Amino acid sequence: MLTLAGIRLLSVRKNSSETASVKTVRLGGELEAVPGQFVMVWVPGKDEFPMSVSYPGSNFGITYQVLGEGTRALAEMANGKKVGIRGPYGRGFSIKGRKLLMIGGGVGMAPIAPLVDIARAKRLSVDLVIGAKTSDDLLFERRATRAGAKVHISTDDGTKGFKGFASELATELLDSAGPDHVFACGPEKMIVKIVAAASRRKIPMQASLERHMKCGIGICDSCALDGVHVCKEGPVFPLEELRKFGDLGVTKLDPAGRRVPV
Amino acid sequence: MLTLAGIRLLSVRKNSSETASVKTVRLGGELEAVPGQFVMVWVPGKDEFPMSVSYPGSNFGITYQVLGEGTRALAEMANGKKVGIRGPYGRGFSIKGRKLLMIGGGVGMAPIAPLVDIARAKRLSVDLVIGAKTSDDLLFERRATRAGAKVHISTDDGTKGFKGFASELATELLDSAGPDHVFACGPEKMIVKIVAAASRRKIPMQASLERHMKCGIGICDSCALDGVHVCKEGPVFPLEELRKFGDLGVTKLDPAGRRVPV
Amino acid sequence: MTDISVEVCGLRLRNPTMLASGVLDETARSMLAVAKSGAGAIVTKSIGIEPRSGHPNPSVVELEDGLLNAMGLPNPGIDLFSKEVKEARKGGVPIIGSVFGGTEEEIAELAGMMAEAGADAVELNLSCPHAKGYGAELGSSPERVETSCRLAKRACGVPVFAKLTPNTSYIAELAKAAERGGADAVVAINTLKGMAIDPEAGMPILGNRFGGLSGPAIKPVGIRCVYEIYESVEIPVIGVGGVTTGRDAVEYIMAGAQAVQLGTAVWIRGEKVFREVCREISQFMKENGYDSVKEMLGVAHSGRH
Amino acid sequence: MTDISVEVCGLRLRNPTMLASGVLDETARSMLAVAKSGAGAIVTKSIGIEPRSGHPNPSVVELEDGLLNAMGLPNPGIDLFSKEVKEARKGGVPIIGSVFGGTEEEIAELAGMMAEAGADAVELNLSCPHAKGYGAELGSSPERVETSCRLAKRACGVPVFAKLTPNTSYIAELAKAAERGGADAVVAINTLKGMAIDPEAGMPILGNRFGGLSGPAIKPVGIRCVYEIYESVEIPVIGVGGVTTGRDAVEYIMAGAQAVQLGTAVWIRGEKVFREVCREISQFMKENGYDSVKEMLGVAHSGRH
Ligand SMILES: Cc1cc2nc3c(=O)[nH]c(=O)nc-3n(C[C@H](O)[C@H](O)[C@H](O)COP(=O)(O)OP(=O)(O)OC[C@H]3O[C@@H](n4cnc5c(N)ncnc54)[C@H](O)[C@@H]3O)c2cc1C
Ligand SMILES: Cc1cc2nc3c(=O)[nH]c(=O)nc-3n(C[C@H](O)[C@H](O)[C@H](O)COP(=O)(O)OP(=O)(O)OC[C@H]3O[C@@H](n4cnc5c(N)ncnc54)[C@H](O)[C@@H]3O)c2cc1C
Ligand SMILES: Cc1cc2nc3c(=O)[nH]c(=O)nc-3n(C[C@H](O)[C@H](O)[C@H](O)COP(=O)(O)O)c2cc1C
Ligand SMILES: Cc1cc2nc3c(=O)[nH]c(=O)nc-3n(C[C@H](O)[C@H](O)[C@H](O)COP(=O)(O)O)c2cc1C
Ligand code: FES
Ligand code: FES
Repeated sequence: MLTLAGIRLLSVRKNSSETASVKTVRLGGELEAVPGQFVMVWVPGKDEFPMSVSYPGSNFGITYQVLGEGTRALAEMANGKKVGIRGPYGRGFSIKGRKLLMIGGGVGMAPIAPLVDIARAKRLSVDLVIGAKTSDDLLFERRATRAGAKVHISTDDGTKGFKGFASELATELLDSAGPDHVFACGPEKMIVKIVAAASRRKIPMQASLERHMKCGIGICDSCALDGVHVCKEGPVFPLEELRKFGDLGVTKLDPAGRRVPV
Repeated sequence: MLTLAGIRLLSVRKNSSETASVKTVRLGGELEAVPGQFVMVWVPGKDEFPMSVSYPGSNFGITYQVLGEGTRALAEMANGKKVGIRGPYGRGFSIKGRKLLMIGGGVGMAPIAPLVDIARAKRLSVDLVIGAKTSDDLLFERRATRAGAKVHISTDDGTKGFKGFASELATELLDSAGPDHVFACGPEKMIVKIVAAASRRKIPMQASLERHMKCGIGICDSCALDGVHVCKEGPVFPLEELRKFGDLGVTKLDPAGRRVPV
Repeated sequence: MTDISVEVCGLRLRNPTMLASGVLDETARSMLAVAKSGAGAIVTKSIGIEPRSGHPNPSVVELEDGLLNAMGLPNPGIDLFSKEVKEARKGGVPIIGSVFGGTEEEIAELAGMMAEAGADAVELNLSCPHAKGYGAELGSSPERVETSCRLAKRACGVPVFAKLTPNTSYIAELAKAAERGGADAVVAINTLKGMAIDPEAGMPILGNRFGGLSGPAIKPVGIRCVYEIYESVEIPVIGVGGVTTGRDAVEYIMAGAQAVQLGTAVWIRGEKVFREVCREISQFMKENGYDSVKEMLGVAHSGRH
Repeated sequence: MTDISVEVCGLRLRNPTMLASGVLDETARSMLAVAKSGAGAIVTKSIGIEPRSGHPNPSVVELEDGLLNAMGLPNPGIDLFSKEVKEARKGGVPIIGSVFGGTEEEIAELAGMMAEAGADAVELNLSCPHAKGYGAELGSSPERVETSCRLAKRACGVPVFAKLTPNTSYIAELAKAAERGGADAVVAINTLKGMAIDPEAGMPILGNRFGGLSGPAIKPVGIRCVYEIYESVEIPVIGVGGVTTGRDAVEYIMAGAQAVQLGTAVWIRGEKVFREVCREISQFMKENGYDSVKEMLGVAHSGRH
């Protein structure tokens, strides 16, 4: 039957701040998703945009940086207001290995946090790098610590933990912690560096990528990366595929389909 | 997905004569149907009309009187030719009782024959009246005998068995054979008489009715009988319902929806 | 249960669901059965001057999400049908008599006769996509739609509804023409002109080759048409096309429909669909804080234009 | 495997399936991937003079049997896109450059530039139902369709296809206009204008409110259009609208289409749909004794008129 198979309107249960610019909204509804999978979030009358699922399952949630019109409108939604959700879409992280290194840069922690939860529930060893510009921006430190991950903090300005980029701290841990699988999400420049480091060491990895998404279902070509569609074949890709992308860290498409630098 | 959910083209396997004016066509295909249910038979480019299933299951078949353009075209179809089938539709006979009396008048034997088969497979006692104008027109006598029914023949002209209408022989058997359930298909006048006879004796019965059918799926109103749709709620009705029909044996609708005498 | 009664052109309906024209409405007894199963009003099969047997079978193709039909406007003619209208009225719900004709004058004459037979309103079928000479040709011309409505209004004293075709570039222009002609309401949409071919047979399935597509498949088109018409005319709109659930009905009402008609849904869910859709509408209203159907009317327009 | 190659307007296609315009065809790399997955030809996203971001999101609504989209013709503009066309040609299958514009002259100019960029043919999108000023207004006027084709033919030396809208009363008139204008083929159909409203939100879902309905839901309309056009013009017809299986493709071919395009099917079955549909076509041909696609062309017309 032709019904709105795609979209579900759910009520805001709790819309609370994680940091000065990042909020988490919990929605009254169940949505099973593999960490790394995303949903298209419709703020009725405003915009619709992709967001990783940061809390899968019942009372599921997303964690979002307040950036432009869409996320600002979402940030202002009081309890009971309705948000449209379609998804989950795409390929999420697939847990492999026994000694895991995970890296979440900025709001890139959104899909990494539930990944930590699941890996720890499976009693796997998790070294986690949480990266941010400054200590106030660190996301999900408590959640990950409680889950039993070895948390390593990195801030660009050194206000907490390692001073420098998360990719640098991650590279150190590739050697010192001896992980057998690496999982990363964050700024593309960070991912490019971790891909290089993991490649050199021949340690398998997976990373979640971002591209401008319109349809979210693999038909509009707006999220194309070297002929691959991040919304469908991704957003999580394994190292072999990450290494082949000529455009990774170099160019992406803007909403008109023009190539712009990443 | 919008596919032709309804229609299936099947090949003619065998299209052979039962009597001078009645043929059976077996179609290469499986169609499970309760005796009394019907299919809409499409002779491509010619017509589509309702026919009871006389052979349910694999290599299923229908038994038809060659009457007008549609059935004539069907009669001429050689092996390998394609016939469109949709269905089965409607409510068929539901076997009840242990000592059954069945009556098939003319091509009304089409749905009665498989009913005999099933009842006998269940080892129920079956008295069967096969009625026809003349002995050459008798249908499925051998099939029913083989199945183990007690076959009673009735011909209008007395060329075989009881001389007179099948309804008269049936009425006699209502008393002499002592059935606890009656099943009938045939000309409406015959059914009306059997309904009356069974009612007087308070013996439960079911009968299959005919009305002009266009859609076969309960939307076009062409088969309406007292606001009930023979294609959907019927064609088989139990005694309680048969007795209530004011139009039974009186009027029916022609293809334009005009009331005409039965 | 929440109050879901509505008033359309002075007709009081216990709920906003109507039986669409052409479905189980050729005989009074069938219409009485549908009234009993909960419809708020009944639109009759489209009736012409003369009896008509319709197109040769096959006249219906079942699709997974709709139907394709080419009944070809079978009907016993207005003289015989008048009796059915009279009897159908005993069901206690408004009977809306649908008529079709080849010319504006014929349509008007039929409208008059339908009103005389006792119809509470008349629906002009200006939109059958598959009966040659009827519907499509006349119904896609704004001038002829206007004239049909004007003459029909003159010929009868009951509300006149103009049922429009979606097989056009600008359905809103047809709606405006109907309004100019004095129609009391517009009904949108009739079926989309379509065809199905059976690959094995190598030919169109319908006896008439062409038919009309109905059911869930066409709902987005119907919603769009009602939405466009609502922004173009002042007279009420009645929505039809793929209404199968209470949510579908609400979608139409929010697009601007004062009531909805159900046709193919009777095939999909059976006659009980009227009662069920009404229950689903009430349920939706309760959950979303609406106290009357009117409160939902056209809400999808506000704040956007 | 049975030979399923076809020739359309001098273009040799290894099979009769093409990627429809607007689906995975904004970048050369994506088009190369689709060529690799088996499409017989590729139609590019519709390209305009200037870069365009398209309509605000949501731009797609998933329905159970189709999609409603209002992408709004996003594209990088012909200058930037020329490079993509050049690269896409390396896939070894014909690249058909789709263009849209607000005026006949603009369309012709774009056709010329598209041919210059290396497109093997040009498809004029005269039919986008939801981008204001583009498509619908121009595409539903036979005169403007004719002029667009005439000017485009003058501006380029490759075959010109006119893609027509089904949102009209008489698509065959548009096809005849295209033929008069010198188009080498017509493509039918683009999406049906539609809308979806979310009842809880009480508003249209698409950022642009209106969108285009595609997928299985519209197949009967597409088949009917191709069938009507085939009886009205001599030039080839290319069928599009809901083709999802080999049987769907055969249905279109029997209605009169020399080739078919697939859009929404890529969503339903993934990019592998091209290879699968081709296999299904071969299978059908084998079972039903057809040796070439041409033998099936238009068979649904014979013996009927
Ligand atoms: C798979 C995926 C998962 C994501 N997960 C998260 C997450 O968990 N948390 C989070 O904060 N952000 C996430 N993002 C990024 C998020 O989609 C954008 O930050 C958001 O769309 C900004 O919208 P806006 O309307 O507030 O800003 P705008 O003012 O519209 O845009 C601000 C910037 O956000 C980006 N952006 C805008 N729209 C889109 C879009 N449709 N697709 C991709 N990027 C866009 C662009 O870079 C743009 O310059 C994810 C993106 C992708 C592709
Ligand atoms: C539920 C049902 C089951 C039937 N089962 C059988 C069966 O098993 N064997 C059999 O021989 N006949 C059966 N019939 C009757 C059969 O449908 C008609 O005999 C057949 O349609 C005649 O078609 P025609 O084109 O040859 O004749 P036509 O020349 O078209 O008509 C001859 C007569 O057949 C009847 N008829 C024609 N079309 C229809 C129609 N669409 N629906 C109902 N009656 C029609 C009319 O009384 C008509 O006057 C059944 C009818 C119904 C309603
Ligand atoms: C079998 C059938 C017969 C129809 N006959 C008529 C008719 O006689 N007059 C008319 O105006 N519409 C007729 N229609 C169209 C319906 O009234 C309705 O406009 C259309 O089917 C869309 O609604 P739906 O999707 O709820 O069926 C018919 C539709 C069907 C399916
Ligand atoms: C997401 C999307 C984008 C489209 N963009 C275009 C376009 O740019 N130009 C065009 O001519 N048609 C466009 N179309 C229409 C398709 O090319 C095609 O005509 C229509 O979708 C019907 O085919 P389908 O049912 O196979 O999808 C688009 C369709 C979809 C679903
Ligand atoms: S967002 Fe449309 S293809 Fe990925
Ligand atoms: S045949 Fe159409 S309702 Fe029974």
